[in-house]
Order: sequence, then C-alpha cells, then structure tokens
Amino acid sequence: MNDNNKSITGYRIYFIVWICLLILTATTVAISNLKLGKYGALISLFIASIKASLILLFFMHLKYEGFLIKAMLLLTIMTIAIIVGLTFSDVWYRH
Amino acid sequence: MNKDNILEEKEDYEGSKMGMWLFLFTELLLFTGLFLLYSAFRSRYSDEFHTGAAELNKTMGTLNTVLLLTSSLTMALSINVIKKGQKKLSVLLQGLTVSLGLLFLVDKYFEWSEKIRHGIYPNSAELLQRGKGETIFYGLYYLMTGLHGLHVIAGIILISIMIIMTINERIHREKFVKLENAGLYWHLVDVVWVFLFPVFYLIS
Amino acid sequence: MFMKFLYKSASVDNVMFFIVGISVFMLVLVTSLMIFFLIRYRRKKNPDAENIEGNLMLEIIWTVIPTILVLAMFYYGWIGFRIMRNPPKDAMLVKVTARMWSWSFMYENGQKSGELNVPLNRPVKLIINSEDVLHSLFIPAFRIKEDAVPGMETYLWFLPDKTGTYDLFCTEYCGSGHHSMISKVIVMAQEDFSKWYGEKEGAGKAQDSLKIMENNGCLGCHTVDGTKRVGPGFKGIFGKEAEVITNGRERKIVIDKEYLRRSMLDPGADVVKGFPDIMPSQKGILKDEEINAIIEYIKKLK
Amino acid sequence: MTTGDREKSFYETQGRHTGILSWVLSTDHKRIGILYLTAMFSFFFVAVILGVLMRLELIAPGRTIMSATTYNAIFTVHGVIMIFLFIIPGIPSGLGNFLLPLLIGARDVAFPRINLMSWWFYITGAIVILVSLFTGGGPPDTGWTFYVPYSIKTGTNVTLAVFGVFLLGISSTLTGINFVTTIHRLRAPGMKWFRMPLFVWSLYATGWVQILATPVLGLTLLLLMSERLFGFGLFDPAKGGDPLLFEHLFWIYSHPAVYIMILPAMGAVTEIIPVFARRTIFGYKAIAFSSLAIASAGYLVWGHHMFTSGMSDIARMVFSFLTFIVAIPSGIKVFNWVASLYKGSIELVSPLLFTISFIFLFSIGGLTGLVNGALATNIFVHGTYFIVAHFHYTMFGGTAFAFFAALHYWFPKITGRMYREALAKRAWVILFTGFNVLYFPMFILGLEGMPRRYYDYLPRFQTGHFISTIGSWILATGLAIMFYNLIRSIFKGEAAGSNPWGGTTLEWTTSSPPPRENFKEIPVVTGGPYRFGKD
Ligand code: HEA
Ligand code: HEA
Ligand code: HEC
Ligand code: CUA
Ligand SMILES: [Cu+2]
Repeated sequence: MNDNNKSITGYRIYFIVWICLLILTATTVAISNLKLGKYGALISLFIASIKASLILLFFMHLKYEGFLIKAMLLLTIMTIAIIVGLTFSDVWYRH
Repeated sequence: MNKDNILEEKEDYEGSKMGMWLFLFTELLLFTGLFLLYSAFRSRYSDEFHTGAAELNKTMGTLNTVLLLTSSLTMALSINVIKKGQKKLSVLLQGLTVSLGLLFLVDKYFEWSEKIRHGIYPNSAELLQRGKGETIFYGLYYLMTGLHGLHVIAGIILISIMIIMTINERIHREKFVKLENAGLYWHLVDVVWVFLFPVFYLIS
Repeated sequence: MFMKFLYKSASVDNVMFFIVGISVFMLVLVTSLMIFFLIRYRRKKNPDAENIEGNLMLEIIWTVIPTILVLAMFYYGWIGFRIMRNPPKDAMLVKVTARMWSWSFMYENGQKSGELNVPLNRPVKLIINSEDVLHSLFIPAFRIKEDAVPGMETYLWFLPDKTGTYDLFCTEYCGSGHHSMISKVIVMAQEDFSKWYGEKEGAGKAQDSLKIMENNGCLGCHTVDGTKRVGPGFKGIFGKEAEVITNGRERKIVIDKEYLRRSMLDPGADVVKGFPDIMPSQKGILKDEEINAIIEYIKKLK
Repeated sequence: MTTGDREKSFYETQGRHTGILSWVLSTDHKRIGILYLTAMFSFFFVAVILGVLMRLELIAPGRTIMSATTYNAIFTVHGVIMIFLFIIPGIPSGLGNFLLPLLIGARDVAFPRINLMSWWFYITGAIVILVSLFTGGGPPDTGWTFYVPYSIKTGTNVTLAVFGVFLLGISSTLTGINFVTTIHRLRAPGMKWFRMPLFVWSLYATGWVQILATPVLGLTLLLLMSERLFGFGLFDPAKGGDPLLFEHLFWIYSHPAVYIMILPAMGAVTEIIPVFARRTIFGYKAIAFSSLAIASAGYLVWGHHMFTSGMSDIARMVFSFLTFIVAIPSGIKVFNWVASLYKGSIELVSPLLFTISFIFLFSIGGLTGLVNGALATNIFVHGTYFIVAHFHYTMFGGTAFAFFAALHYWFPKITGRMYREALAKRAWVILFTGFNVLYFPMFILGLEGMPRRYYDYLPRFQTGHFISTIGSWILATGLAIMFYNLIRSIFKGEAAGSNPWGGTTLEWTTSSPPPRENFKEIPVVTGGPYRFGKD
C-alpha cells in the first residue's frame, strides 16, 4: 500500500479551506440580513454550493481522486437534477 | 485456519473507498427526496416559509454551522495525522470531532425544545391554527433537521468506533481506509447541513 | 356542432388501433422470425454455426425505424389527449364530489344527484373533487378518466352523443368499498333532461332525510337497519351509551343531539371505539337543516 | 462424481460455523445466493397461493370465498411480496450473487460481509412484513403502491409493513453497491469491459439503478411512517400537504424498479441464447449499451403512472414522450436476440424454450406498455385490468420466465446435478398455456372497462374472469411440475459434470458445484465471452 500516502494534503490547505468556509458562512448570514428577497435565496444557495464544493474537493479529497469517482459523482448529481427538474414540470405548471 | 476468513482479510483500498462513495450517493439521494419536497412546497407557500424562517433562531443555526465545519476540519486532520503515524494526536482530533458533533446536538436540542415549548411541533394545535404554509414549513423543518440529526448521531457512533480501533491499533499508518471512510461520511453530513442551513434559517 | 358518434372516444380508439396495429405487426415479425430460425437452423439440419458478430447497418435500421414509430405513437396519443383536455366553452358544468364510496353530482342550479344525468349532444365538463382520499372517475363508454384528489380540483369533459345508460366506476383504490363505488351516466334526450332538471329543482328542499343521507354518501358506510359496515349502524343508537376515543383516550358518552352533530362536523373528535377514523367531515357540505333532519331521523330509528 | 482429488465443493466447506449457522452466517457469495433463492421461493409460494385465491374469488360476481376486506388485503400482500420479496431481489440478489463472481473470475464479491448483512436485512424485512399481517389492525389494505391519503388514514397495519419494505430497500441498495464495486474492482486479469459476459453488464446497470433509485423509496416510506405516527401533514391536503408529491416520490423509485426487475432477466437470457445456438451473440456492444440506456432512461419516465392523477398537462406530455424513448433500447435487445439465432446450430432444450417464450411474452408486455404510454390511450386503460395484464406479462412472462430459464440453465452449476429434460419440457408447455389463458383475457377485460383492485364486478365481465381463473389452475399445475422436477433433481438428479451445455463463460471452467473459492487459480481472460467453434 505504497501509493495511498500520495494523497496527504498539507495541513495548511485544510486550515485555509476551513477559514474560507467560515468566511463564506459569515457572508451568507450577512447577505441574508440585507433582505434581498428572491435573489437572496439564490445567492445563499450559490454560496452553499461553493461551500459544499470546498468540502467535497478538499476535505473529501475529491480533487485527488481518480476520474472514476468524479464521474460517478457527476452521474449522481445529474440524476438528482433530472429528478428535481421533471418533478417541477408538474409542480410549476399545475393549473 | 477458518476458511471463511481468507477473503475478508485482504483489503482493497480503492474498492473500499469506492464502496463508501457509492454509499454516500445513496445518502445524497435520500436527502434529495426531502429537498425536492421542500422546494415544491416552497414554491407554493413562499410567504409562509418566510415567516416561518424568520422565527428560527439564526444565531443558533450559525453556531451549528461553525461547529460542524470545524468538526470537519478536525476530522480531516485526524486522517492526515494517522498517515504520519501520530496515533495520539489522531485520537485527540477524532475525539474533538465527536465532541463538536455532540455540541451540535446539544444546540439542536435547545432549538427544538424551545419550539416545542411554544407549542410548535407536528400536528400541534398551535401550528394547525397558524395555517397550511407554516404547518408544512415546520413539518419539513422537523423532518429534515431530524433526519440530519440522526445522521449526526450515526456519525458520532461511527467515529467513536474509529477511536477505539485506533487505540487498538486496528487503524494505523498503513491501514486507515476505515478512518478515511468514516471521515467521508462525516463530511457528507456536513455537506447536507451546508444546504439545510440557508434553506431554513436564511430565507426570511 | 360536434361530429359523429362518440366523438372523443373515437379519437382514443383511433390511437389504440394505430398502436395495437404496429405492435401486432412487430410481435408477429419477431415471433415468426424466431420460429423460422429455430426450425431452419436446428442442430440436426445445421450442425455448424456461423459466428456473426453483428452488423452496423442492421443495428441502425432497428434503432431508427422503431424510433420513428414510437414518435408517431407519441404524437397521436398527444393529439388525442389535447382534445380531451380542452373542453368547449359552452359545456354544461357539473361539480363532482367523490367520497368513500359514493359519487355526488351537483348541477349549476344547486341540484344534487347520485347519478350523472346529462342531455344528449351537449358537452359536459366535470369538475372533480374529493372529500377524503384519492378516487378516480372513469366512464369507459366515453374513454375518460381523472383522479379525484382532496384539496385540488381536476376536470374532464365528454360529449354524450348517444342516449342510454353507461357505467361509471371509481378506478383509484379507496378502501374496502372501492368496488362498490359505482354509479351510472344517464344520457337522455333534451326534453327528458329538462323535465328531470326542472322537477328536481322544486323538490330540492323537501327531500326527506333518507334521501339526504343517500345523496351525501352516508349510506356508503352506515346503515339504518342496525348492521355495521365501515361505520356504526344508526338503528337504535340514540340515547345509548357509547365508548369513544377522544384525543387518544377512551371515554364513555351518551349519544345525544350534540354528539351526533359533532360526529358529522368533526368526526375525528370522538371516534367510536373499534372503528377507524376515516369519516369525512361534513362541515360546509351538510346544511344545518339537513343535519337536524338527519338527527331527527336517527332519533326515530328504533 | 469422478475422482478423489476433486476439489471439495462449497457445500462441503463449512467455514467458521457448522450446521445451519454455516449458512446464515456465511460470507460465501454462493451460500448467500442460495439463501436468497430459498427464502425468495418460499415467499413466492405464499404470494402465488394468494394469487390463486384472488382468482378463485373472482371466478363469479358476488362473494365467492372471502370478504372485501380480505380481498383487499390479499391483493396488497400479493403485490408487496411479488414485487419486493420476489421479483426485485430475484435475479440480482439470488442468481446474481451466486453467479457474478463466477462470471468475472473472482473469488467473491467486493464486500462479503456487507453481502451477508444485506441478506439479513432482506430476511428481517420479510419477517416484519409477515408479522404485520397478523398484528395491529390486520394486514395492510392499500395496494402495493401505498397511495396517500388512504394509507395514512386506514386503520390496518400499514406502518409495520412499510417498515418491512424499508428494510428490504436497504438490502437492495447494499447489494447494488456491492455489485458495482465488484464489477469495477474484481474482474479477472484480462477481462476488459467489453469482454465481460452480458449478464454482468446488465447487473452493472441494475446496480446503479439500485443505488440511485432505492434511497428515494426509503425516504418515501420513512415519510409515510412519520405521517402515520406524528401527522406532519406533508401529504394531507387539510394541513396544506399534497398527495401528488407522494405519487412522484413513489414512482421516482418504482418505475426504475421495474428495470431492476427486467434488466437482469434480459442479461440472463443473453447468456443462454449463444450457448444453445452455438454461435457468438449478435451485436455485443448494442446489447451492452442498451442495458445502460434502459437503466438511465428509466429515470425519466416515472410520471407515466400519473397521467390521470391531476398532474400538470405539460408534465404529462413530457413524461409520455420520454416513455417512448425507453422502448427503443428494449427493442434493440429483442432484435439482437432474434438475430443471434440466425445461422446458429440450435438445440431447443428447456432453458432455450423458456428464453424464447420470454422474448415472446415480454414483447407482448412491452408493446402493451406502449399503449399505456400514449396519453390518449392511457387515460382509457389506466386503473383497469389492461394494466394488470401488462405488468403480469412483463413481470411474470418477462422476468419470471427468464428466471425460470436461468434456473434451468445454471441448475447443473449450482447443484452439480441435472434435472429431467422431458419433464421440464412438459412443465413448460403447461406453464406457457396456463399463462396466456390466465392473463390474456385481462387485456380484453381492461378494454371493456373492468377496473383493477375490484373485489366484485358487474356480471358483464364474468366470461373473462372465468377463463382467467381456469388459466390460473393450468398455470399452477405447470409451476408445480416444474418445481417438482427441480427439487427432486437436487437430490436424485444425475451428476452433471462441470460443463454440460458447452458454455464458454468462466463459470463453466470450474467444477460443479464450484469450490469455496470458485477457481483453483484465477483464470486469465484473453478474448470475448462467447467464442464458439472455429476461432
Ligand atoms: C418488469 C416490469 C416492467 C417492465 C419491463 C415494464 C415495461 C414498460 N412499461 Fe410497465 N408497468 C409495470 C412493470 C413493467 N413495465 C408495472 C408493475 C406497472 C403497474 C404498477 C401499478 O400501477 O401497480 C406498469 C405500468 C405501466 C404504465 C402505467 C400504466 C397506468 O397505470 O396508467 C405505463 C405507462 O406508460 C407503462 C409503460 C411501460 C413501457 C413503455 C415499458 C417499456 O419498457 C417496454 C419496452 C418493450 C417493448 C416495446 C417490447 C419489445 C420491443 C420490440 C418487440 C421492438 C419493436 C417495438 C417498437 C415499435 C418500439 N407501464
Ligand atoms: C412477479 C410478480 C407477480 C407474479 C408472478 C404474479 C402472479 C399472479 N398474479 Fe399478480 N400481481 C402482482 C405481481 C405478480 N403477480 C402485482 C404487483 C399486483 C398488483 C397489486 C396491487 O394492485 O397492489 C398483482 C395483482 C394481481 C391481480 C389483480 C388484483 C386486482 O387488481 O384486483 C390478480 C388478479 O387476478 C393477480 C393474479 C395473479 C395470479 C393468478 C398469479 C399467478 O401467476 C400465480 C400462479 C402460480 C401458481 C398458481 C403456482 C402454484 C405453484 C405451485 C403449487 C408450486 C409449488 C411451488 C414451490 C414449491 C416453490 N395478480
Ligand atoms: C368513509 C365512510 C363514512 C362516510 C361516508 C360517513 N361516515 Fe359517519 N362514520 C364513519 C365511521 C368509520 C364512524 C365511526 C368512527 C367515528 O366516530 O369517527 C362514523 C361515525 C358516525 C356517527 C357517530 C355514530 C355513533 O355510533 O356514535 C354519525 C352520527 C355519523 N357517522 C353520521 C354520518 C353522516 C350523517 C354521514 C353522511 C353525510 C356519514 N356519517 C358519512 C364512516 C363514515
Ligand atoms: Cu373511490 Cu375507489
Ligand atoms: Cu413505469
């Protein structure tokens, strides 16, 4: 098992990611206080996606994974998008 | 030598991780169902969802976010550390993760019990009297944070087992895929929370 | 103004013939080829097989042709469906209420009936709702169907273009009486219909209590002869003591006017022991006089 | 059996435990496969009896042998057992478990202990469902679809039954994870993706459906349970909920689930055809890709179960369109199977007989699926016996016939013995006849307007119901003969040798029954799976 250790991520990057996450949290809370209405929700979801990606990429080492796992994750996300999208073809257009 | 065991002994590092990821995907889809319901109802009762969200305690929600994010950090570090053979430090970091998880639950407990004290719980008279949108909002609130809470509990148990295994040297610098997998699980719980937080606390 | 015999149902039938026609052709093709190969290339006759790995041309053919066929099927199905979803403006409106296990049809003048009476050649639009669980209104003769969903209005329309009596079924499972949630569509000549319509109009108020219960579906679950169905029988219950479950706790009450009224308006408040809490609330459905009439009626049932 | 130095089969290698424990605690994929098969057929037997009872009740209008409540409970339990306990775990968990590692030249699946765990989830779920029949408010009476609000309101024991199904869902998910990982990680050296037997491809596609669809079912059932226990109101219109969302969630799983049922069945017959035609399969890649296509398109069409539910018209149109897309890869498979018989050297023995009838019956089921999928006609046939006929043709005529084909085909590998061919053929004739007599009249009944889930019916439907009931008896006879033949041969059949059919896939290179670790030495693969004759 020699090739396992290659994915040791530096301590520094972890702390940087952590601080970014905290900053993003603070930002999203601050923005929510501005009461931007509809856009507020979009912005906070956008920020949440960034946070989730940070966690996935660094804490969960996705950045260092092979193509396979990434492709699988993509498949999952696409499935989720399809499920949500098709359901909304009903929810939004019901008379 | 019992024959049953031969096959279990050899460990496939990539395989175990792939299995874990696949498992995480199932978790994602589990929560997808709930987020789907949330968004469908939100598009129907957007005003009520706003009033509902305004009543949730944003400070406590933020605190919980910070707790979980930090626990993710300690979890990630504990794996780094074990790869370098620093067993004690790893146990400490895992212990920290568990403690932060427990704090999260304590916070959640206060949040829920305050709501319940105000008569807001599923099917309560107070809630029904407030009307449909808020009934649904709080229904989803309890379901989604509840299911997430169950995952936090599961994660805490899992990591506690990892602590024991690390102490017993069943996880060590050469063999840590179990710890990594536990970590993946814990981070996923965090990812879910990252979405739950704005969706319930920040939309007012 | 509308065309021929069973206009809309004909459009469904055309789609059906189209799809079934193609399907039968495909089935016959596949099956006869299979049988032919089985016979022609049986081991006795053909001891040496030939390894054919595939043929791109064939793959393309049997991808493209079925694709065209199914797209045509989709298209015809959709066209037929569009007709079904666009009721003519002049359609007669009938409000349909589904409940365990009966139908109630309400006309524009407020008249209620347990059967659907419609005049010949006038399009009918049904606006469907449910009081309790899912049901589905199905009239095979006119090829139409739509679910009755509580808390949501759905609709259907059809053109009754031949007099007669047709079946009307519930096709969404709704409990033990699902199979008996059957009614009739009676298509009558315009004169007959006007007579029926006018006659009932005057009689609206003077309906007797039994009729009220029939029209509101009470008798789907209750009886007046003392036997139990899904709900308790009404015979001789007035003045008796009964065990009910209130907020999860058992208690004893005496059946009086107030209790009966509550049973109808808020059936979940006191649930008779041994019965499920499934009775639909009659709030906003039964008028006060009607409730009183029913209570009087139950009182007299000895 | 031949020589003394023959390797001990996995039956003779007990492992850590002895007696019954050597089975229920074994991590050997072959033992687990057999555990599944045994359990599954026991439940199948129960559900079959229920099916026959239903038919008996329906032989004439009015009450024949049972009350309406009993009838409703019976069709619910029949549906739940057939779907969740028999046909979904059927080929993947049962046969797949036994065969997957053998087919790819591995010693076991990737996670043997999780494999055992998923059997335990399966059996616990099954027991919970059985317990739910006799406790609480009696057997659930909602139909296998558990539609709200009825399933929330009814006093019967829905909560427990649903919990049982939830456990089965976990079992199915774990199997999916296990299989996907196994196929990625444990293929024998040299077995590239396009050298895998096509059964493995179909198991791979199925595995993904199990992973990505089953959790949604799990959630749906959790929600149903919590509605019953706490009354959140998400599906209760009085509290602002929406019953249609339940239907969406339910079918988001349950439509892909029908492809969990059919894909492995298609895979199994794809193994059988080349062996008895003595030639390679026609269009290997087309068949492999169509498995993936069916699996992925399967996610796009769930709304076709809701065309009359009050869903938006746009959604109905979209879903109808997408439904037709799934038909295309199924068609590709059918045509390639037929073409694989061309210029073969065909020996028509029982596995192939079942395979041919599978293609025929599945085509009928699938083609009537097109009638269901077109909007105008769906409005007419939804909720009638036409649907009942459609899904029995696909599930029983399709999956179960393929399953029977596979059982006959791999019987010598699993047991080391041979069944009686003549008897198998006779059973097939009766089964096939009975099947069509039983289910074909249902198409006609449906077109006449007979609604499904009806305990009683109008006298004008009687002829069809009567013929159908007679059919159920013929079918029962056929099944009884078939099982008699198989069960008897487990003990009394002649020894079969390791490769009685002359198969070319890896499972035939090891002894029958295989030894504990499948292969003395892991084989090295140098070419495609179906190489007969010259090359
Ligand atoms: C094994 C299970 C299985 C399979 C494989 C299928 C396959 C298909 N099903 Fe079926 N279905 C069920 C099991 C299955 N179904 C069940 C259990 C229900 C009812 C659930 C309930 O309500 O209780 C149901 C219900 C159901 C409905 C809902 C009906 C309703 O309630 O209103 C619809 C509607 O579109 C449908 C469509 C299809 C289609 C288009 C396919 C396609 O995948 C079929 C594709 C196959 C072919 C087309 C045949 C082979 C092809 C050829 C021979 C080539 C030539 C053909 C062409 C011209 C393309 N099915
Ligand atoms: C794989 C799936 C499967 C299978 C194989 C069957 C098999 C049968 N089903 Fe099916 N059925 C369903 C799945 C299945 N069913 C589902 C999902 C529903 C919907 C439920 C709902 O609406 O919710 C349904 C509904 C359904 C209905 C409609 C009920 C209604 O709407 O009112 C009917 C009615 O006739 C019926 C009949 C039968 C019959 C007679 C059989 C027969 O094939 C059984 C015949 C077999 C035998 C008689 C064999 C006897 C065998 C022996 C004696 C041999 C011994 C065996 C061993 C030793 C192991 N079923
Ligand atoms: C779906 C079935 C159903 C329908 C329709 C229904 N009921 Fe009921 N009813 C019940 C059940 C079950 C109970 C017993 C449980 C309860 O008290 O809620 C009941 C109880 C009652 C009681 C109390 C009886 C007692 O013994 O205490 C009265 C009065 C009553 N119903 C009147 C009516 C009237 C009037 C209607 C029609 C307008 C009606 N019900 C329609 C199912 C039904
Ligand atoms: Cu109403 Cu079925
Ligand atoms: Cu489907």
